[in-house]
Amino acid sequence: MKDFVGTTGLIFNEPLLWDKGATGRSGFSLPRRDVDAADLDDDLNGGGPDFPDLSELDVVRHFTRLSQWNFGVDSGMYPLGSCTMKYNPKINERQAALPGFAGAHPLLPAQLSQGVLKMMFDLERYLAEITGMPAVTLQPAAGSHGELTGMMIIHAYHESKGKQRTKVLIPDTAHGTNPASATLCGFKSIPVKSNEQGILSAETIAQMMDEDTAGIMVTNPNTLGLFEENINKITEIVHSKGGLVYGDGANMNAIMGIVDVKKAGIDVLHLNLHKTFSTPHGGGGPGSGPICVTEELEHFLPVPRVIEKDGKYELCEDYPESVGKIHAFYGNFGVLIKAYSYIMSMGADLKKVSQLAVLSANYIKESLKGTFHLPYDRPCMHECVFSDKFQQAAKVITLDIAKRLMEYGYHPPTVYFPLVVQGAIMIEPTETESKEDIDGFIEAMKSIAEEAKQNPELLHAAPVIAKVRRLDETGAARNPCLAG
Amino acid sequence: MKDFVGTTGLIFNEPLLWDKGATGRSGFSLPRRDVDAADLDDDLNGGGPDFPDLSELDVVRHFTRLSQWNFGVDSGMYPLGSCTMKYNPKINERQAALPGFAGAHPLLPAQLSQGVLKMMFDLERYLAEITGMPAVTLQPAAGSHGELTGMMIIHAYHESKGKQRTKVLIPDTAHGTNPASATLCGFKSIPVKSNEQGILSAETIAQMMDEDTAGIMVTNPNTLGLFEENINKITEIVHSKGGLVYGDGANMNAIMGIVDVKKAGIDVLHLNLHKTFSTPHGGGGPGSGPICVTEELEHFLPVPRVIEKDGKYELCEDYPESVGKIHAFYGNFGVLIKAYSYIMSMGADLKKVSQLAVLSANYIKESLKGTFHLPYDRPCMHECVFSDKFQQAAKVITLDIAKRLMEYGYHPPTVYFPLVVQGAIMIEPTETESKEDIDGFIEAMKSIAEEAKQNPELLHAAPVIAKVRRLDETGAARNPCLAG
Amino acid sequence: MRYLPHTSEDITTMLRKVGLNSLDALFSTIPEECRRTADLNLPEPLSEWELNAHMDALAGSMAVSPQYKSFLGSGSYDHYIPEAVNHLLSRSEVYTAYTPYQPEISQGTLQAIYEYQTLITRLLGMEVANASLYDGASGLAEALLMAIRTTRRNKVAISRLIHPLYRRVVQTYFAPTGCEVVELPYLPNGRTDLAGLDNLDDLAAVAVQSPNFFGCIEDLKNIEEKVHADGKTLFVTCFTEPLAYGMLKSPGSCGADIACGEGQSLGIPRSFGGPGLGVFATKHKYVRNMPGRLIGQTTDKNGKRGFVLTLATREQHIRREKATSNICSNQGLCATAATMYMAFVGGTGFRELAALNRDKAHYLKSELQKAGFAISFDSPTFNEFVVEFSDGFEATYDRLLEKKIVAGLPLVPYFPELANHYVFCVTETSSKADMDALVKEVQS
Amino acid sequence: MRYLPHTSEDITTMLRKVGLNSLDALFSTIPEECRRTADLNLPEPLSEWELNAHMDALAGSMAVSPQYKSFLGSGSYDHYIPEAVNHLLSRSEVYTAYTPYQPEISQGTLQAIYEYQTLITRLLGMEVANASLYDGASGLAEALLMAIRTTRRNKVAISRLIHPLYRRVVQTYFAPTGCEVVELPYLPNGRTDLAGLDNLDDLAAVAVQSPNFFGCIEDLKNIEEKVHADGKTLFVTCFTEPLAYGMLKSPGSCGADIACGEGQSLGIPRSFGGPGLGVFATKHKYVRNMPGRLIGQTTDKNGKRGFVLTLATREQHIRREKATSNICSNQGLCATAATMYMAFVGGTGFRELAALNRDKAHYLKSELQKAGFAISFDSPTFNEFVVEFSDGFEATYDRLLEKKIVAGLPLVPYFPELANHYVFCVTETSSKADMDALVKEVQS
Ligand SMILES: Cc1ncc(COP(=O)(O)O)c(C=O)c1O
Ligand SMILES: Cc1ncc(COP(=O)(O)O)c(C=O)c1O
Repeated sequence: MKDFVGTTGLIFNEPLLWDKGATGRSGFSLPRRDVDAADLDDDLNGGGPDFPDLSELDVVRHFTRLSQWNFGVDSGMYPLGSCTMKYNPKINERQAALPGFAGAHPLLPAQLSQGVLKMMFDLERYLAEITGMPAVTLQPAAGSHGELTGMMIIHAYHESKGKQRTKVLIPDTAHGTNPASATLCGFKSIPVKSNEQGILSAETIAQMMDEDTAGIMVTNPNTLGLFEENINKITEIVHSKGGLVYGDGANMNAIMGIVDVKKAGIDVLHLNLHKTFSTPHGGGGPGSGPICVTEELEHFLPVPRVIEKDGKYELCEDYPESVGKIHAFYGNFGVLIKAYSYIMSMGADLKKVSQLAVLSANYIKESLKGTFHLPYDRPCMHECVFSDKFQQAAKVITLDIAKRLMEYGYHPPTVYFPLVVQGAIMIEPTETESKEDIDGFIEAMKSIAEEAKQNPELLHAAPVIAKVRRLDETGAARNPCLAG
Repeated sequence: MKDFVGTTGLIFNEPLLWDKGATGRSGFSLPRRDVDAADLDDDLNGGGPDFPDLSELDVVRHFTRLSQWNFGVDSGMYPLGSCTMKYNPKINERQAALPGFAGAHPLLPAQLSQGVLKMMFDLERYLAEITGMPAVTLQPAAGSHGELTGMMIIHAYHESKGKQRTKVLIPDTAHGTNPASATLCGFKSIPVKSNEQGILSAETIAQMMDEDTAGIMVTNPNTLGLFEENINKITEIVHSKGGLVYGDGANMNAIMGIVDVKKAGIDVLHLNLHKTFSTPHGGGGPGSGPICVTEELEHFLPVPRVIEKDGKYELCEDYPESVGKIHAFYGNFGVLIKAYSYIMSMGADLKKVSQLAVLSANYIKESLKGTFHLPYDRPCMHECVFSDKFQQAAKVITLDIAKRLMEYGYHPPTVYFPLVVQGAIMIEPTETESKEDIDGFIEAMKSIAEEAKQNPELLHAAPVIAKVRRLDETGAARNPCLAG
Repeated sequence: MRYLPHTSEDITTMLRKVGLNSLDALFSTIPEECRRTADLNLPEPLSEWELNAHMDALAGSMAVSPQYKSFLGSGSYDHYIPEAVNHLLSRSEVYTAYTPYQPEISQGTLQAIYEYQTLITRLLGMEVANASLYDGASGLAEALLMAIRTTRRNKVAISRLIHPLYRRVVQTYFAPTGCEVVELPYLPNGRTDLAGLDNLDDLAAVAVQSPNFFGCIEDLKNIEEKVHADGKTLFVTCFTEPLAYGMLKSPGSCGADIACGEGQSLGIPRSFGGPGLGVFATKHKYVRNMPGRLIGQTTDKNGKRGFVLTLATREQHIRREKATSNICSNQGLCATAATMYMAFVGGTGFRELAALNRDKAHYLKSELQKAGFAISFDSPTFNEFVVEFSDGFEATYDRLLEKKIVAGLPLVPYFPELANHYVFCVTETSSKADMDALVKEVQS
Repeated sequence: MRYLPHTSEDITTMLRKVGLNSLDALFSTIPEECRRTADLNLPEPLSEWELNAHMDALAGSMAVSPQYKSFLGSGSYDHYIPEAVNHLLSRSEVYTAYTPYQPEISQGTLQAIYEYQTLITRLLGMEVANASLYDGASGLAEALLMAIRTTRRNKVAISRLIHPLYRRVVQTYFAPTGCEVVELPYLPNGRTDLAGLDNLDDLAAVAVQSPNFFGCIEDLKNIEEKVHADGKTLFVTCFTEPLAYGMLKSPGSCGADIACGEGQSLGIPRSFGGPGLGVFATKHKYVRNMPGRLIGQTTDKNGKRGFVLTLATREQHIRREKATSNICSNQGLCATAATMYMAFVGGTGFRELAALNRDKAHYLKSELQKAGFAISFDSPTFNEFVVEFSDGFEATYDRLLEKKIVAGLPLVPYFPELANHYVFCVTETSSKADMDALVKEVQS
């Protein structure tokens, strides 16, 4: 293996927190006590938690070492399909940390919260402009939360029409959270097969859509990275049967400034600000999943809503048909600041973002298609999906390829998803990766394909240079050890 | 090797900056242009430097990866003798970054700089209290800069007495920078041997001190980690011959709240704020080396000096006998903020700091003395010095021990210094290391001593798990490649 | 633009490889009818420096401490956060990573969250905790839905003294399910009135909050007996102020089946209500019905300890139509922050900090009482309590706002029957001087 | 205390190992006569939160932008610093490490400083640069001492248009050496008057600053010829504003033997004058006489590229009595910051930024001229220039301070002959609006 990005170096073992420390040690600066102690009835007193006592350095070293076991966007290319792992601008972290934002109490009187209300108001307007959808709520705390909220709105819509419906159509190319969100609203999700081109054909929908079906949840671009070309026909059909169309817009990074979601006939759309709008993923959140809806559905949006009255902003609860609240306060405000800062920094260049994200994905698709099996050889959007078909002969599977890629210094793509492609390898480079880094990744993938033929053990053994080798996930699930 | 702290994990290769990037790319947000271009005569125009063009992510990744090749105090125990690698409190970084400090221009009128002037004024008072010396300057930018300033003052003192002197006594247990600083002031440094106890005997000084000797530079505690017990006799002798005593106080971490430097007869003392007072070393600075002097020498201190006049602070130049300025402005102010914050956080507990630093060093000395040769088996101060004598039989030298220690996850001690001990291993744990971490280090040292017997190749080969193996330093010096 | 590395040469070469001659050509598969016609109508891009000025202005308009002395709590608490927490969170390996799908290169996140789960079980006296939910409110809703799944019953009873905004979120989550939510009234002493329970059977769960919205500490042990009388009903306790468990008996020790709530107090800034931390813990036997993600300990090929996402079978990836939870991204970084916070504060510190909160709140409570104001409810409290003022206090309240003092939260919007009642919160950040100033002001 | 991990048990066990029964006993070797009698008389330790409040108050009292519009430069410049620089510097592996004595685990620092040395040589057109000195002033002093070492002569001539504070530092460094410093006057056009050189022989060095203290760009090429007429004298150029070399001919291209100065402009905050960055570069042939540390490229056992501290023979460790430099700690982190800054800005950006500085300064210069004020010196300038006002301008100056405008630096303390002369500096941080406001104010 010639000199690729991945290599090894000195890192550190570190015990679990409670295997460190000594009672009486402290890592916290306890504020000076300026009042007397008030006693508490014994029958209420529990004596406090069994936490370890550590010094400040103990804790700093603990988490510094842990961090070195992680791979982040700043460590290297992170082409995790469907996750849009683009660069997280440092300056946006600064904005979110401003005392005026970080210290703001959510129940302050509106006249003392104008800055944050204006920011939210404007962000809603910008997201409306970007999607083409007129009304927006920022309350959902993540994409799936947006899906849930969206499905609640669809549920409320049918309720308001006097007749609830029981089913929702969900394509096999939709994201995994979609059915779960539908289920939470009491809908039965009906799987829909995509056609041989990897997209939905209007005919299928025409056959399946009926008066008892609340609507359809379409991920577009879908999880194969393909644009649903028949989207307008499909939405017409669904509407003609009195249904509504839910759009999963987590892949918006492919189509900003290009597609008008409203014109495509979508009724409810969620966005993942922690993907398209560059806010960090934090190792699993917090995210933010605003939803955008048509005029017809606006009055169902969660409350409170930010409104403007002659230059002053307020939170308005007065929407009797609203589905209600889905977050104690207003969603992940801190994440909104970062997305807002990103939009303010990019402006209309967001179109450029999508163009370059799609260019990079197609460049990878074309560069690797001979080497890896490309189930759907069509122009892709933000990502492209390969499979391990060519490698199976050598008993090399997607998992092996993913693990070996780590040793080359790249984060693996999303694997085994979407389910329609077996052994799927889903690659999303994003627009923030330079051509050199993308070329390095392509070279690595080719070299791995070569190794799969020459020297499959290398792949089966991988990774050998990470902090740990492959882990026993079955064992973990069979007898779960969830706390120490 | 049982499960020690050191292990290996995935890190990344990274080219040199100029081997990355592509012309026209940008990682900087150029401010909006709101004025016309003014042209420049061609004969002045040089066309600008040949720097690479990189995106923000390119640069962020570059330095993130480089950082992972480093060992810092937050990575693990860093017992580098004479360097006092204690924990650098995070909160002090916050203080130095406050816009009011970071943005302050040094030539602002005093009435607009009261905050920083007050801070400097108080810091001088606190350092005076801690050392026992009445007058302080904060201007020297590092310890050696303090030495230089101190020797300038001693030079100026003799000048003022009408007869310059040519020599300075420098013990073999003084720090390496001491003679160099003396040389810069035109003094010839005369080496003084320490006695079999590792300290200076008054007799030796009595013999060597004469009317042509400007004084002596004593590092106390000295570089063997021993307190110069005869210091008072020595200073008397030097004074009796009209000489002055320079004290290298970089090892102050051993004696805060315990020794009154003035009472020991020291005339000029420098402190290393980036050691004793917890400011970070930054991979080689910036530091800060204030000097503290007696009343007799106060009027020689560098200008400007911070003075107080009925509650207002100003910078005063009016000291005709001052040696002058040794820094364009007032020294490394940003470092002063952190040292000040540390003192404000510790108060009189600084004595505790010294007690625990000394306790830890003695604990290590007692724990390892059977295992490694201890040239001076006496109570030590902040550090203890061993040698590789016991290991030489197995052809294992100090360097091998140091390199092997890396693989155990510890930064090596200072090696081959002081020169009085050949193959010196100089260990300074500092007070911020917990007993568990110190015990881990002791265990590692013992295990290495065992390996030296059983399996010396391990040590000769070390380190094998760092980013690079041992480097060719001779080649580097023979034909220097200092720029790419 | 500094976030877009592609030079025009790069673009040309890449387009050539793709066999196209323009960026627009990349979108050939997108039908005309759903394309935008106009360019994006967004503000001119700001430079980094213009953005800073713009955001400074927005943030500068907010009312925050130290300029403002605020006695607001009610679900969002002002606690000191060690600078070291921010320092550690700012390490990009921590905050720029995704959900740890690839465990070999995500052990940092995984061990941290495993430590989070563990410390939470210790704090709440429960057996297992998940990796976090969105916030305290959705966490409570999920808890009640989980009770419905486990018990196969379709009615729950919740105390009116649960944070009113949480109750509204529960309503929203329940609306489409057809399940019923009954509310339990409160007693004059500021605790939940359980009398109603007797004529409510087949309950999937009974939920109370402690300390409750009035700041009063519920008698969990006693409630537990009533709830568990019927062997099936689950006892759900929730909280908005986890610091209380630095001194109070834990939900687990009081027999809670599910303990959930908001973890913002654990080292997370208020930032206008989010991101917070949905804390969620239960008993082993319910783990496969629990929503949200879980980290489990396991070993690698060489027998070395390691951690992985586990029990994903409950999730969306496999058997997607059967998923019991739709949670994908959660509040990972907030959970990590909470872990760091609990580690810095430590067991000893956590007890002392809790005591300090209670003692300071108690001081203000008694000072206000001495000053002649009525403490509405006499049950024991932690760091919040309710005061009743005389009519027309609104004017005083507004005058205090002018003086940059926020005199608690008016209860009337949430409890119409409680005109002139205000919830006060005192944490370690309020000094005696601040409190004395408040007492003086409310009297003048 | 959170920085002191020792519990009382720890202390007891460790003392036992040492064979002592008290902490005081550890200091038995310290004689009575030099011991402190009283405890340290220092303020009560502040908690983290008290410290923050205390420092906020001190920092809050300072006059900084954006509240203040300052046109002060003169050795300390207001340039935008990308947030990403702060982010990267805050990584503890970078800022908590010591001087890289152990190269195998210090390659990050070593490569960064090697990159610094390289970018500096490219910026200044020199062959080699060191790893940094304390600041521009001590750097100049070291340059002149180096010239004295190399030429074995003992007299240097320096321009009066070198920053006056730098000249004073040179005086201080020279005082004990017995070597002589001659100052060269300036011409009416704001450049150095070299006439004096003719009757000065055996000079070790001639030093000028460009752009000089008046902001004027010296004609280095022309000076170089005069200086090098005598084959031995070294030509030393210094600077306070390295950004100028984003457009100006580099010292190297003008034949400088040593180029040195202050690097603060390269991504380092002003911080009341320090820490800054002593930039120092020279020719290969002088490298062994160069003060300060050097990083060199080499290879490891396996032939892999790596970096080490090199040419330490010039230093204190070996042959300590012969050391040519006493520099140990330098300004490493500032050099690293400068490397990051130069990398972010890039070649293209650096040129554009330099142009923007010059253009803005030129705008203010001509606006003031239009407004009828005299531009004292007519040589070309970069981002600083001198304006002469009429008598009594002090009053206006103070009035402007009231309005939070700092109208440049009065020259008279440094050049008594230049009453009513002020140096103005304009960087990319001053907007046209700020400048127009200034022009309006100085007239009213
Ligand atoms: C297409 C798609 N939809 C929805 C989601 C769910 O978003 P979140 O993880 O924020 O709940 C994701 C993220 O995995 C996604 O990729
Ligand atoms: C005893 C002693 N004196 C002086 C110095 C020089 O200090 P600096 O590196 O700050 O110049 C050091 C640091 O190495 C030292 O240990």
